[in-house]
Amino acid sequence: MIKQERMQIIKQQEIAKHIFELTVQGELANEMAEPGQFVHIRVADSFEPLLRRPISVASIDLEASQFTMIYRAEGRGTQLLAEKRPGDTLDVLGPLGHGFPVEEAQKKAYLIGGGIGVPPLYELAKQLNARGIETVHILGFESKQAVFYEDKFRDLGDTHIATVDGSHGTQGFVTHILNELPTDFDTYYSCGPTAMLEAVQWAYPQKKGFLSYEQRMGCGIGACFACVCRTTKSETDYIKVCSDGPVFPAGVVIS
Amino acid sequence: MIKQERMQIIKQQEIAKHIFELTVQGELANEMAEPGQFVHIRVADSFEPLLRRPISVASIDLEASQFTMIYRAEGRGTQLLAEKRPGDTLDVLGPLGHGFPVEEAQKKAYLIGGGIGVPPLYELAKQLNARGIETVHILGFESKQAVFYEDKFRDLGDTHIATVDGSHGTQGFVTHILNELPTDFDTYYSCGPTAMLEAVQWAYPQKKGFLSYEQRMGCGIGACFACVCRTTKSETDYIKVCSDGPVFPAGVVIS
Amino acid sequence: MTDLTVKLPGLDLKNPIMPASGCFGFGKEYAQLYDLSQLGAIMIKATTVETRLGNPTPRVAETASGMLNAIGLQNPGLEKVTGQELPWLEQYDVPIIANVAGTTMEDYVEVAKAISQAPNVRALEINISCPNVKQGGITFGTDPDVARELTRAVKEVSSVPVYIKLSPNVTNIVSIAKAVEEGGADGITMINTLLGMRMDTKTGRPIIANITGGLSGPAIKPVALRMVYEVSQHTKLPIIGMGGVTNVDDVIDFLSAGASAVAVGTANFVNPFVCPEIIGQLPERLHELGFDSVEQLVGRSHRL
Amino acid sequence: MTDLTVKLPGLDLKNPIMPASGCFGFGKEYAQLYDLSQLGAIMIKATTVETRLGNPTPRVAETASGMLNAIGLQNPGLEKVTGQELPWLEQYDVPIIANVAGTTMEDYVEVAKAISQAPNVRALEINISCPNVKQGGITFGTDPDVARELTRAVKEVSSVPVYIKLSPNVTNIVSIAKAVEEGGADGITMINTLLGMRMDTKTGRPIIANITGGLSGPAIKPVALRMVYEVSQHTKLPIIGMGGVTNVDDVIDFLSAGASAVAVGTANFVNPFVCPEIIGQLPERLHELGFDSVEQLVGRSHRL
Ligand SMILES: Cc1cc2nc3c(=O)[nH]c(=O)nc-3n(C[C@H](O)[C@H](O)[C@H](O)COP(=O)(O)OP(=O)(O)OC[C@H]3O[C@@H](n4cnc5c(N)ncnc54)[C@H](O)[C@@H]3O)c2cc1C
Ligand SMILES: Cc1cc2nc3c(=O)[nH]c(=O)nc-3n(C[C@H](O)[C@H](O)[C@H](O)COP(=O)(O)OP(=O)(O)OC[C@H]3O[C@@H](n4cnc5c(N)ncnc54)[C@H](O)[C@@H]3O)c2cc1C
Ligand SMILES: Cc1cc2nc3c(=O)[nH]c(=O)nc-3n(C[C@H](O)[C@H](O)[C@H](O)COP(=O)(O)O)c2cc1C
Ligand SMILES: Cc1cc2nc3c(=O)[nH]c(=O)nc-3n(C[C@H](O)[C@H](O)[C@H](O)COP(=O)(O)O)c2cc1C
Ligand code: FES
Ligand code: FES
Repeated sequence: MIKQERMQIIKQQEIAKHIFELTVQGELANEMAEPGQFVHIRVADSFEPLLRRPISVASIDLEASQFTMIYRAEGRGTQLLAEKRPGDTLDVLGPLGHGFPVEEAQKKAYLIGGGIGVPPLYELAKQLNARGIETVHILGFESKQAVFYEDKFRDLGDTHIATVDGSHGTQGFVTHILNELPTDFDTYYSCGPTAMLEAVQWAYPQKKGFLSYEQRMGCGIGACFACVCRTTKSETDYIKVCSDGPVFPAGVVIS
Repeated sequence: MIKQERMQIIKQQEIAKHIFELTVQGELANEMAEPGQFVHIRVADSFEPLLRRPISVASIDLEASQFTMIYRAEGRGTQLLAEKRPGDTLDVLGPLGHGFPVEEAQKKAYLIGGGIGVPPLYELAKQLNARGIETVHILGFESKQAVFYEDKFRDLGDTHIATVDGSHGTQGFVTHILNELPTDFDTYYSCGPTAMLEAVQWAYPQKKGFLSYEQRMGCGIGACFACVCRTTKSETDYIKVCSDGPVFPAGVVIS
Repeated sequence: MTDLTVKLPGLDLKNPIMPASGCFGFGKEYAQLYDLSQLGAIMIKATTVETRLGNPTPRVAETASGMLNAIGLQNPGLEKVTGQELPWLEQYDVPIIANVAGTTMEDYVEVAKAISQAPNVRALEINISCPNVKQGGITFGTDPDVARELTRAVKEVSSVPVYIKLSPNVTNIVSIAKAVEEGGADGITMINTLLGMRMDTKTGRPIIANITGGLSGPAIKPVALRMVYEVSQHTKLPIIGMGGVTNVDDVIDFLSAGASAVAVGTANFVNPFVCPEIIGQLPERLHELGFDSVEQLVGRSHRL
Repeated sequence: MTDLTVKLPGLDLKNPIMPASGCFGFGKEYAQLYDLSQLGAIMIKATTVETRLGNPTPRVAETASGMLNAIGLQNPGLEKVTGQELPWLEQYDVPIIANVAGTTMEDYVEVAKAISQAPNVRALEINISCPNVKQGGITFGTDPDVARELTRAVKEVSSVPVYIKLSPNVTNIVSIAKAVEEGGADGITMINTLLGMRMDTKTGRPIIANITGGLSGPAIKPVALRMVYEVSQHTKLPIIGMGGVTNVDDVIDFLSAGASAVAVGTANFVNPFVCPEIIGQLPERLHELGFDSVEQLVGRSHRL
């Protein structure tokens, strides 16, 4: 069920350049189910900034009623978020949307992420591993300074890193790594910039894939029609990223 | 000279109901001269609230480059101000305006204050005492819970308290106390609600008096013509509370 | 007991609070969060004759204390709205105000005629003020003669009272209000959004794909309040006021300015529980201010 | 080297930044804080024939990301402005744009004629858009024919180029802009404030003694930007843009939308050093965005 709650901030730290890891606690965490869902955060009690910010859930700890997000402090809203400290409260609405279907993977899955699209793949990798699925992680970042969670992903499976400037791992994009890897997986999951999602879909037209999309949002719950994408399923309808997605099967979204 | 500075907050505490005492440090403090001047404070980096808030200087500590303000957390801006903690910085513009002329008192002065008009009288009392002037303090508050600085004023001279509900001191307004007191002073200084300033002027038409006024402000430095009052000095002109005042000799302001 | 009820043409409201059109879809999403029967009414998303896809994305952009939107009247079309959305809403004990939009006068008439027959639709809100479509919309709301004509035409076919939604993007809002009064309108809703724009500073490109969008949220409250104050002085029509309402004090201000009821738009995105929260706070706030009923407060500013 | 200079009719600007009229008095107060010669220009407070006392107080009220003002054109009158204020400003190496206001067309003509002869006045800004006076002001700015006439009359007597300051409180700002272009204007300044209102929630009374006031500050930036974008597409006149500018990126946005220079109003009250700060940051920001000069940026959004 969707809740709105003033959650307690448990931990906030910068884990890479401008990248923050934020853990919050509260009843809302108990509602979390699928990896790839997101929450809608009000970063200030002020009307400026006015709108909530959508941030994915990076890992869930049901026992402690906590979950963790990872975000880049870039614009005004995320910068204000980065100023919060343990003990402060945070106005969170969630969990929202439909996440990655873990039950779709058979044996081996590729998890392909770019930049701030990487975080939701971590909870996904945990849940897939818990179901006995082998996961391979192909993660792209701007540069070495922007890399995060490399070791955590390694603990869960094979992990390949690409950086645009070549300062760490393979130089280039995740697609450069994908070209070198076998195609012995049954399912892929991906989250990152739209251009990356497109490239990944092109690379594996025969595979079952699930992709997480981004759009600017108003309500975050499906009521305002801000976050729509055209879809291959209908000429006369849109799908909404916030409530129909953000995760869609490959081939559904026209971007 | 007027400065704009991000001052360091040294101390912030609630000293009476909704009444806060706030001490800040920085070079701007060294520019302070007259009691009764004020500073213009930006309470948030956000545009909401947008405008600065005028607050009087309650005491100055030149040696430590500090000054103290006392304010009531009432509206949105002052409530945000009350959330600030030692170590935070505060955007202060000041010192602004013309304060109480201490050199005008001869031997004995009455200092008459109401509510949040009381604070500037404290620095005034200190400076008058330093010049060997005897000061008598007549201070009005809503109720016992709202009383502050009573002991500090007592240390500097005779102090009389009135509360509207009679829960402390004389029941009623400062004027009830004034009626009982001798008129053996040469100068009076007053700050508080406009109705109180009017009553005080009526009570002592023969005495030299100085009154501190309030108006809603824009710029705080005399450029926007927001804070004007009609004056007995001219039919074709206004005086500005922010830059010509906030302190004016008795009889000058038409309120 | 504080009396929150409000009686308006066609509308017997439990309380004066309702979500504004376009900010609440057709109710389904918010129904996951609270019982819609608590609401005074619901203004549903604009309905047009045909299914509308609306504008390309991005459709929203944030501004200081506000937001721009250019949804472009996306909606499933008259048939689905009367066949699916409205029947679904019948499970709630709440009057529906149907927002009607179109490109031609005939469009408006067709939608108004059909949708006003739905059992839970108690009033129409004629959207002559949508700034985000190339044709129709705002053009009907900026010329008094056109507005009068359209009101007449819609009024003729509608089986429920007709409220006209005014655009703030005009020189003289009173003249438009008077024109729709002459045209036979039963009430006015106001204001729709102010036309605005935001750039991506890095590229210089407008952020909204439609280039301009409608400005809503707290930023526009002063403009909305001023217009409600003016219009309520110069027409006898009841007004449902809106524009930047986020809390119970904003509601008090709109009622004081002359609105009989108040709609909440953008604030639903910031706090999805804002409508029931305000409804819950109203009795105490009215009491504090010395009023026993909402109706006592209406137009208070004019009587001072 | 980044070139900040801007050439406009009558104005050879060091840089495109200037304080907006009414937010900077006649410069004396801000001269205590920094050297006014740094500024691109100064738009002085509106001047009328006679001394004006303006409106009663309160004259300002805060709103979400904005403020209302109803100063009511308080000013010392033509004689004192030309006799005292302008000569005082001569000590600074900065062009003055004199803001001209009045109640009748004759008033405007009289002030324009006299004030345009002051040696440091390089251009006039004709305020046909002040919302805070009962007569004159905005009435001249909402009717294209009246605006055209007034422009002609002022243009005839003025010995410096004439800029007309447009009101945003109109249905069609382009038609007003075109009218003043036909009337012979040399440029446009825009926008003045949006008409708004705020209540004291406790009492229901309007806070501003004048009841309504002009809304300015960040809240109105989206409206201002949209209007500059529209007008710059439909007239050839250079535009000095304003409305909610608080930082260097806001300046970039206005230039992109089609303004040739930018005025800063309300932001001076929030940060009295805002103008020199923006001027200091402009070269680096232009460089980051890949521009060598301010002029390259003007109208960038139209060329994408
Ligand atoms: C479903 C979903 C999940 C996301 N998960 C994450 C995450 O886990 N970590 C992370 O760092 N980022 C994530 N993002 C992107 C994140 O929402 C934006 O970076 C953030 O909203 C930018 O806000 P800002 O205040 O920094 O920028 P500003 O430029 O101040 O934002 C202005 C407005 O634009 C919107 N906006 C700007 N960029 C984006 C964007 N890329 N996507 C959607 N809206 C945007 C903002 O929400 C706001 O309304 C996610 C986005 C979506 C849609
Ligand atoms: C010269 C001067 C000195 C002052 N000194 C003190 C002091 O030492 N301690 C103290 O507690 N208060 C003082 N005040 C009053 C104080 O400025 C207001 O209480 C404060 O601005 C209210 O802000 P808010 O955010 O709480 O209220 P809000 O209602 O949010 O304020 C909204 C707007 O109205 C203005 N405003 C509201 N009330 C007043 C007021 N009484 N006077 C001027 N502007 C107002 C605010 O500045 C703001 O622009 C002084 C006022 C002036 C003019
Ligand atoms: C995302 C969005 C969509 C809207 N869609 C409609 C609409 O379909 N029909 C309509 O009449 N008004 C529409 N509006 C305008 C609102 O109903 C309301 O008039 C306006 O937003 C001002 O109120 P607010 O400031 O509370 O949002 C829309 C507003 C927003 C923000
Ligand atoms: C207090 C105040 C006084 C103003 N006085 C004038 C004036 O005398 N003449 C004028 O043309 N505009 C006047 N304006 C309007 C500004 O010049 C400017 O057009 C408007 O405030 C929008 O810019 P901003 O949002 O940067 O303030 C005034 C604005 C304010 C806030
Ligand atoms: S954000 Fe409102 S529908 Fe998706
Ligand atoms: S506040 Fe601007 S002149 Fe006093």
